[in-house]
Amino acid sequence: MKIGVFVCHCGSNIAGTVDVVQVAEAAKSMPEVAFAKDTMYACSEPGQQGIIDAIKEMGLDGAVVASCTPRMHGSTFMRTVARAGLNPYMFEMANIREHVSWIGKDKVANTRKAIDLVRMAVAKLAQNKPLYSQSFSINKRVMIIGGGVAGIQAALDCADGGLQVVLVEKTTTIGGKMAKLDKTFPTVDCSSCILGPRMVDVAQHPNITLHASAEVDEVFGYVGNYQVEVRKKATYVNWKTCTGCGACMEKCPSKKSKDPFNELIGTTTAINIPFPQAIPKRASIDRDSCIKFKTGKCGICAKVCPTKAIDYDQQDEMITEEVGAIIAATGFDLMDWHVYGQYGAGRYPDVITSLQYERMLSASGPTGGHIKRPSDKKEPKTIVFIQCVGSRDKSVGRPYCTGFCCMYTAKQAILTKDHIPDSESYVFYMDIRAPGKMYDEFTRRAMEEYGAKYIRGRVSMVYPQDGKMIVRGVDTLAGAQVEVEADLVVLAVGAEGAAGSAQLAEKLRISYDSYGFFMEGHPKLKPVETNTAGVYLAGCAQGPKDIPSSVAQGSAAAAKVLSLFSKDQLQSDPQVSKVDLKRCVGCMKCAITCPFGAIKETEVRGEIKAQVIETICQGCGICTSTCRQGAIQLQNFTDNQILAEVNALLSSETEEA
Amino acid sequence: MSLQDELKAQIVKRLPELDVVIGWGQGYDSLHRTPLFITSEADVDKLVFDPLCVHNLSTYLTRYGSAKRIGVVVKGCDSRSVVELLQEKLIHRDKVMVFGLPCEGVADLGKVKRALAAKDLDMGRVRAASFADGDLVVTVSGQEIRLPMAEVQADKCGRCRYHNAVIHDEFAGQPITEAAPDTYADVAAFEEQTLEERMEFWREQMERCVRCYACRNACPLCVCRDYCIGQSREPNWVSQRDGLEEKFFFQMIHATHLAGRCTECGECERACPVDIPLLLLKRKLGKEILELFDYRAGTDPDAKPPLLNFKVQEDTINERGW
Amino acid sequence: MTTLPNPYIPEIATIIETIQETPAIKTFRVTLNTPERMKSFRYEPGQVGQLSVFGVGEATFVINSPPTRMDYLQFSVMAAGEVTSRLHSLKAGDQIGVRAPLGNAFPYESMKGKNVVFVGGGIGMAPLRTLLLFMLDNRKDYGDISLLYGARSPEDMAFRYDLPDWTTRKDMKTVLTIDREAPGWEHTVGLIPNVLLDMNPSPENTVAVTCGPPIMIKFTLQALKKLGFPDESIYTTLEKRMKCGVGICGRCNIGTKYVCMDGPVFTYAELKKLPSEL
Amino acid sequence: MDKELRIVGFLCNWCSYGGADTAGVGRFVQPTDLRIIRMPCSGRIDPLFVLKTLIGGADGVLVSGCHPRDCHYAEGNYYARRRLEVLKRFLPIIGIDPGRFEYTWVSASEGQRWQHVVTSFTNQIHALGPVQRIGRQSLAKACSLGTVLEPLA
Amino acid sequence: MDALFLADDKLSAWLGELAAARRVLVPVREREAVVFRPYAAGVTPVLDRQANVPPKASVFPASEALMSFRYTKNPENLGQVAVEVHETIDAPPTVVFGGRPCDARGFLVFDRVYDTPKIQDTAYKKRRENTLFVTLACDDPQNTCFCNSIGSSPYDATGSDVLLTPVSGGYLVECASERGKELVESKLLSDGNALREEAKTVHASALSALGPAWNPSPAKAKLIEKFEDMGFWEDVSAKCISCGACTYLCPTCYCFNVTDERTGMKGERIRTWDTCMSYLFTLEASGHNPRPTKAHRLKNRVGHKFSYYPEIHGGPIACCGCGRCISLCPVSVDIREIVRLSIERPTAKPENK
Repeated sequence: MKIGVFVCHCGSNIAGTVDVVQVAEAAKSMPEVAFAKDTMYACSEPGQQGIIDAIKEMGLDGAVVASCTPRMHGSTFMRTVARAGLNPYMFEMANIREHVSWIGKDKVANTRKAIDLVRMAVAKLAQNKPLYSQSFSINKRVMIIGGGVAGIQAALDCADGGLQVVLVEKTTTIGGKMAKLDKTFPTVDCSSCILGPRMVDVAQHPNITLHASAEVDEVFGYVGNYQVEVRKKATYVNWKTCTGCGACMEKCPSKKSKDPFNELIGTTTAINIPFPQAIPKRASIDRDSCIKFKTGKCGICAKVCPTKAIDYDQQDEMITEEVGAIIAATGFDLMDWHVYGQYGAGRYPDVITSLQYERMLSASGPTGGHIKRPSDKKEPKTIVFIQCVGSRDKSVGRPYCTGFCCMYTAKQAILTKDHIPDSESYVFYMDIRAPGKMYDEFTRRAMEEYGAKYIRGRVSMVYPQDGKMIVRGVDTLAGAQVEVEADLVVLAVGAEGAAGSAQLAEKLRISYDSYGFFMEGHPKLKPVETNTAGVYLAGCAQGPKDIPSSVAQGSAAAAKVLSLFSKDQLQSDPQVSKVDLKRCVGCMKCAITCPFGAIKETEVRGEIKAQVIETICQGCGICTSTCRQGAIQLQNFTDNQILAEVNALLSSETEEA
Repeated sequence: MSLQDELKAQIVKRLPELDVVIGWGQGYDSLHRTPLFITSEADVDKLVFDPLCVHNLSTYLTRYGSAKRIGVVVKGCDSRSVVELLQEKLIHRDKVMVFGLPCEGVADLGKVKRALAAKDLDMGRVRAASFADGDLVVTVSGQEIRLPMAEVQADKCGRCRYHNAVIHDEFAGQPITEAAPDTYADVAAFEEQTLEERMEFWREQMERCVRCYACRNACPLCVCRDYCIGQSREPNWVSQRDGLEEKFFFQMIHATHLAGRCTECGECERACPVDIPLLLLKRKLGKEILELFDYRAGTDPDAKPPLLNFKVQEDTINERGW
Repeated sequence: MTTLPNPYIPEIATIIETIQETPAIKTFRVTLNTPERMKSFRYEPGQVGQLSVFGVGEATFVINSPPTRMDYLQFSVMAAGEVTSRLHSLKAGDQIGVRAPLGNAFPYESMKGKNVVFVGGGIGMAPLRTLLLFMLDNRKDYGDISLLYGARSPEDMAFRYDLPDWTTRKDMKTVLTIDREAPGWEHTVGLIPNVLLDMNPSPENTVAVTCGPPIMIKFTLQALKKLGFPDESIYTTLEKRMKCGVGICGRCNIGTKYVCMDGPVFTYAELKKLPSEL
Repeated sequence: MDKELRIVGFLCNWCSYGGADTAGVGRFVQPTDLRIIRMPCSGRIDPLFVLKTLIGGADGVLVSGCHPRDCHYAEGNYYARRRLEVLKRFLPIIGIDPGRFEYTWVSASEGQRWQHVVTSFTNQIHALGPVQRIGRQSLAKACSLGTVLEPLA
Repeated sequence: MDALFLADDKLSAWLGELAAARRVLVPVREREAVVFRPYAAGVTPVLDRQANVPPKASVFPASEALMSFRYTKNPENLGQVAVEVHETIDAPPTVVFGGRPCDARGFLVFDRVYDTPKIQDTAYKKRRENTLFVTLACDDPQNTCFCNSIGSSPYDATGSDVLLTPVSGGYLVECASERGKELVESKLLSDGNALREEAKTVHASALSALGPAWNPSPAKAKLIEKFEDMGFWEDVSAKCISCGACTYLCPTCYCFNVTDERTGMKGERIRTWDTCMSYLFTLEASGHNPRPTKAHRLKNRVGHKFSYYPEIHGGPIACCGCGRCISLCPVSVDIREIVRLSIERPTAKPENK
């Protein structure tokens, strides 16, 4: 093998503290090195041309560039080497800038270190093999999991971009949390007025297939070629024939059913359509409250249904959707605020969550848009809002800021004044976080125009007394204890990843944090990507965010999918693991540790062997270090390549001696 | 009915379902037993079980094609290897029939050799051996020597928690109820030496290694065997030279590859023709794995082994932040 | 007491030319670095040599250029293991080690005056090439010469530079075959044993020399038997993993026969007597 | 500092290698003993690499990966953590000071932390001095040739 | 030639004399193993039992450089690399002291292969020439010993240069070769002719302790006959665990492996002991293996020793009867039994070849 070594001065960045000429000279005596030279700027056009010329003239088989970090210019030089006609993987880099010249002033020691790093790179390169990508075709359908505003946005953008979209929604209607909101900050426009048409667009879009009341059961495959098993949960209503007329709801004798859409502050019928604008507008039966299911008698809905859509024997149905990419937009849930025993932990009916309050404010809500406190249905006059319930509170394991509570609390204070002009609102807050367009102005308006009394401090306890809720807290600005006699207490409860998000993350083979939020590919540069190719994130599933941000992410994820699908074929990264079938004993421990499900069992002449699905393999090499026979080797980081580096380093000492 | 007869009856009963039953038979002299491969009822008569049945026969289980139905006779310690192999799916439960035994302890022929050498006698010349009243009685060079079992018992038996086969389809004899605690006192005693002394110890031990790989091949869990990275060029972890570094590094391969899997049956050490105390390396790993993960290999076929598993927050690993 | 040279020390040779015969086969033409040794180097067709890539190891290959053409020694290498793949990366000017000649040879003396049928498949053509070229260079010593050379596809056919001569010479008959039809292929299509039966060579005063992949050998031997060739008149060469090449290290024996010393050339009659451990 | 010692670092590409880069970009001066080998993930690090390196004569080995939960490959560092912890505890039995091997987590943003890690580890190795090698015959060995080695107590 | 006498108390002095000019390898005890180590003052040789590891390495080291090589670049054109090789032979003058007759006779098996009119293994030959054997006759053989059955005896001096026989108060010292003479030229040795009779008694009692000899020579034909009888080989190899203890500890097993080791621009070609019991021994690069199972491999080991070797070399069996392959086998595979069975058991004819 003939290796060329190119030692970069990087102006004085390297040459200032490393004797690059000596490094190049030392490289000349290294095994396999047929050419070695220092160069002013290896990455510059003349620098790269010099590498190309040397490869061609000297008939080199590979190149080592000793310069900056491969994280900076690794791919640059791989392209250079490829331009010279070599396989791009016949290249190694010695990082003598970030790891040498910039961190030490002793030129002698630096030079010695640079020589070692070059020796190691040369030894590794001598073990390199050309690697080739595989092309594979992609299925240009996208699945979006979660029909909240982020998922809706992503679905519409993808569908408008010409993609076939499969939208999977856990509940019986899309709309998500936004559908429950009355108004939205900072414009105080009607939530359903802006969301409703988008929901209708989803229903009507020819490119969108909507599976409501459905959940992802299993995910197989890899980028471009996923197979997703979707469980369509039984609704006991045949949605093909149901017209959403509502006749069943009118006649249903079980009127005290839990109403999750209304956050349990109202009740609904056992057979119901969650809200009038629901998409799809189809009825479903809540088994737990349905008399037919509980006693076997009733069946009124079946009798009244004009289209005979009721089917008490309906079973869950499994369907398989084949898609090329997945956007997870599963949103959030409120954290379980009952850990706050000092706020009543659910014992007092007049301590409610902000989302419950939101339903109360809504004209389509259970109170018809009238604020009535749950205990006695009276209109409250003094309302206390407590912020940061489950946000920025290490004591309950919620150190992060949910971020949008300050804004909706201000909105609710404003709306309260609109609804009940003679009311007084108190807001206990820690800090006002309003860093958005028109946001801070909005909170100011709540205080200044609407007279909401903001008290900076935490509430220590809430307890009932004489029909009032006593809210005891501290005003840290005044440095005094405060007590407010409230008629209603509204808790701004923090968000966490939606229930089941951890299980979904595992199915998607993406990581998630302990709050159930999915991990993005990079906190700054890959905010909607994940480390699993072909899986993207949008909305609160990735972390708490407000509506505009969720919508932006929905669009961003859609753009990522559209760009992924702009090609007909994908190229796989060839730095994947490869099985030496002769050495493999089929113990499949590699598959146990593979975080991506990229290794499957296969039978070769009657023996079990491991097989790497190259398009799924991400190149981490956990399998390689798990395999005791050394049968599965991560290409470009094989045992022999790493051992070559180790040996080159350790033997350099003995050679010098 | 004696335990041995009960076992024989069980094998006779089950033999028609099986291709072979692996037990112990008489070896080349009165002190040695040897693996016995029973394929017919006539073979069953050759079966022996006594404290000289030292071999862990489960090492043969992975050497048959998956189509064969194998019976294997196991002591408590041996049975843990079977469990481990099942757990790792290297054998299939429906292809293996386990004849479990209770075991009060086996003899360590190294100790017998030493005890006889102390009397200027050579174990290689023993003409007769039997057990009586807890003694191993041997006739050698015309003398009859009584060796109390307590003195010549294998070390592993003195700290045995699993006298009875932990997995079995048939069990002969009465289960033994007591179980000894294992405090890893041997490891602790060794580690009272300085680091220099410890390395010097291994230097002296490894000097006589001949790289015969008996340790590896006797090991029921060393399933790579023909494709051991100790002998390959791709990957090329270690050269074929007989230097101390090479020989010792092979033991590092052996030990680390058994981490979290080794049941400390001691076959590596017993098989070594030059008496290198290899079990010590595995005991050290076993001790640390027990402390870290409260895990004993080969006790639960459904357990997920600690090194193929993790917790997001480890209870026992003190994150090294510095 | 005589002292013989150290049998393990290779002579250093320089690659003067490489030829990529097929995607998997590369040919090396080498000369020994000591000119006098190159001059005095003697071997017989069928003998093998061990090539060394120092630091990687040694592997055995037949010398497939004939002793009548001593400009260089030619070896053709099929990439399979560590040494062969490393050899493939070598270029003209690189130096390697050569231990040769080793093993026995084709009995070219006793073949004199006879007709010779060569049946080669794939890389198995290499040992045949030596004997064929040797015979062509001593053409008058031998009777009719015919060659059947087959490969899976046109791309897998080695020694393509020889083919124009072999297919046009008047003093030999050459049939080239590939397993399946391929565009642009103007020669025969069919499996070697079948084509051989079609060629129908007479066993009369004829020896057959065959080499190739095991499955081809098996059916070619059957075909030759069908054609009436006696076991003693069929020659083939065996391949085994070798290390020392001089009958010591103990891995290439089949019972009492050491392929490195007693082979690689065997008659079918000898082969039949060997225990089945190929 | 006295004569350089042989210290080898195995760093995951995504976090710690980047962290070392960040330290370089920030010009955070570090001792020069360390030689870094880039790995895709700490989960790629077979404990045998560490043993090979130490037995082969390195005076110290440092492994660094992404912080738990931050692994680029989701789980690599979790496996690494268990394997490397077991390895660290194993070292004393073969006569190698466990302080010669450390594993830690440094993210790509933690340049300063990387500087601290390298400096502390280098100091730690210098305090321990050159590693003893099994392959090197000790003087004691030559003198004691033939003495009977007593079995383990 | 006269017999000499070495008193027990003069043993170490004599070893000291011998060690002055040569490397003297003596059996010493390490834990429960006896191995050969260079003699130095204060070392107590273990002479009352057979060593676990025979002194094979004295002439045939477990690993040695067959040669060294070095690459050099043309400074004018770094891509032009020349290589040179150098013979490397390490053959220090050596005395193997206290081995048994079987240990010394092992090399006779080597000689017929390593030093022939056609091929000479240079390093082996050199070391063979430089190594002398002061052998100790066995007075009480072990259960696994069978030298009497392969045409030898506990006091066979063939292959040895000096034979010691334990007698009361010391050893009878007899020169067994021309080369042995220089070793017995010591003032520490006195006239021992009077003890010849006692030595003969020792020899006779040792021989009788071995029990009746059996004749392995029919195995030569029988093993060939059983080549295709894989049922037989599967049966006798069932307990084999395919390790190399039998072959590595065998004084007559001479197979080896050759591998290259390179560091930087130089390296060595290493010859190491190899074992035909390993799957890797005959594994070809293509993945094909002519001896794929342990049955095939055990067949080769037994066949080589008791059939092929005697066939090629005109009679002698490649076994010295030391019994180490039995006593040190982790599972007590007994080669005596296999050879006997090969003779006694009828050969199953394969249905079709």
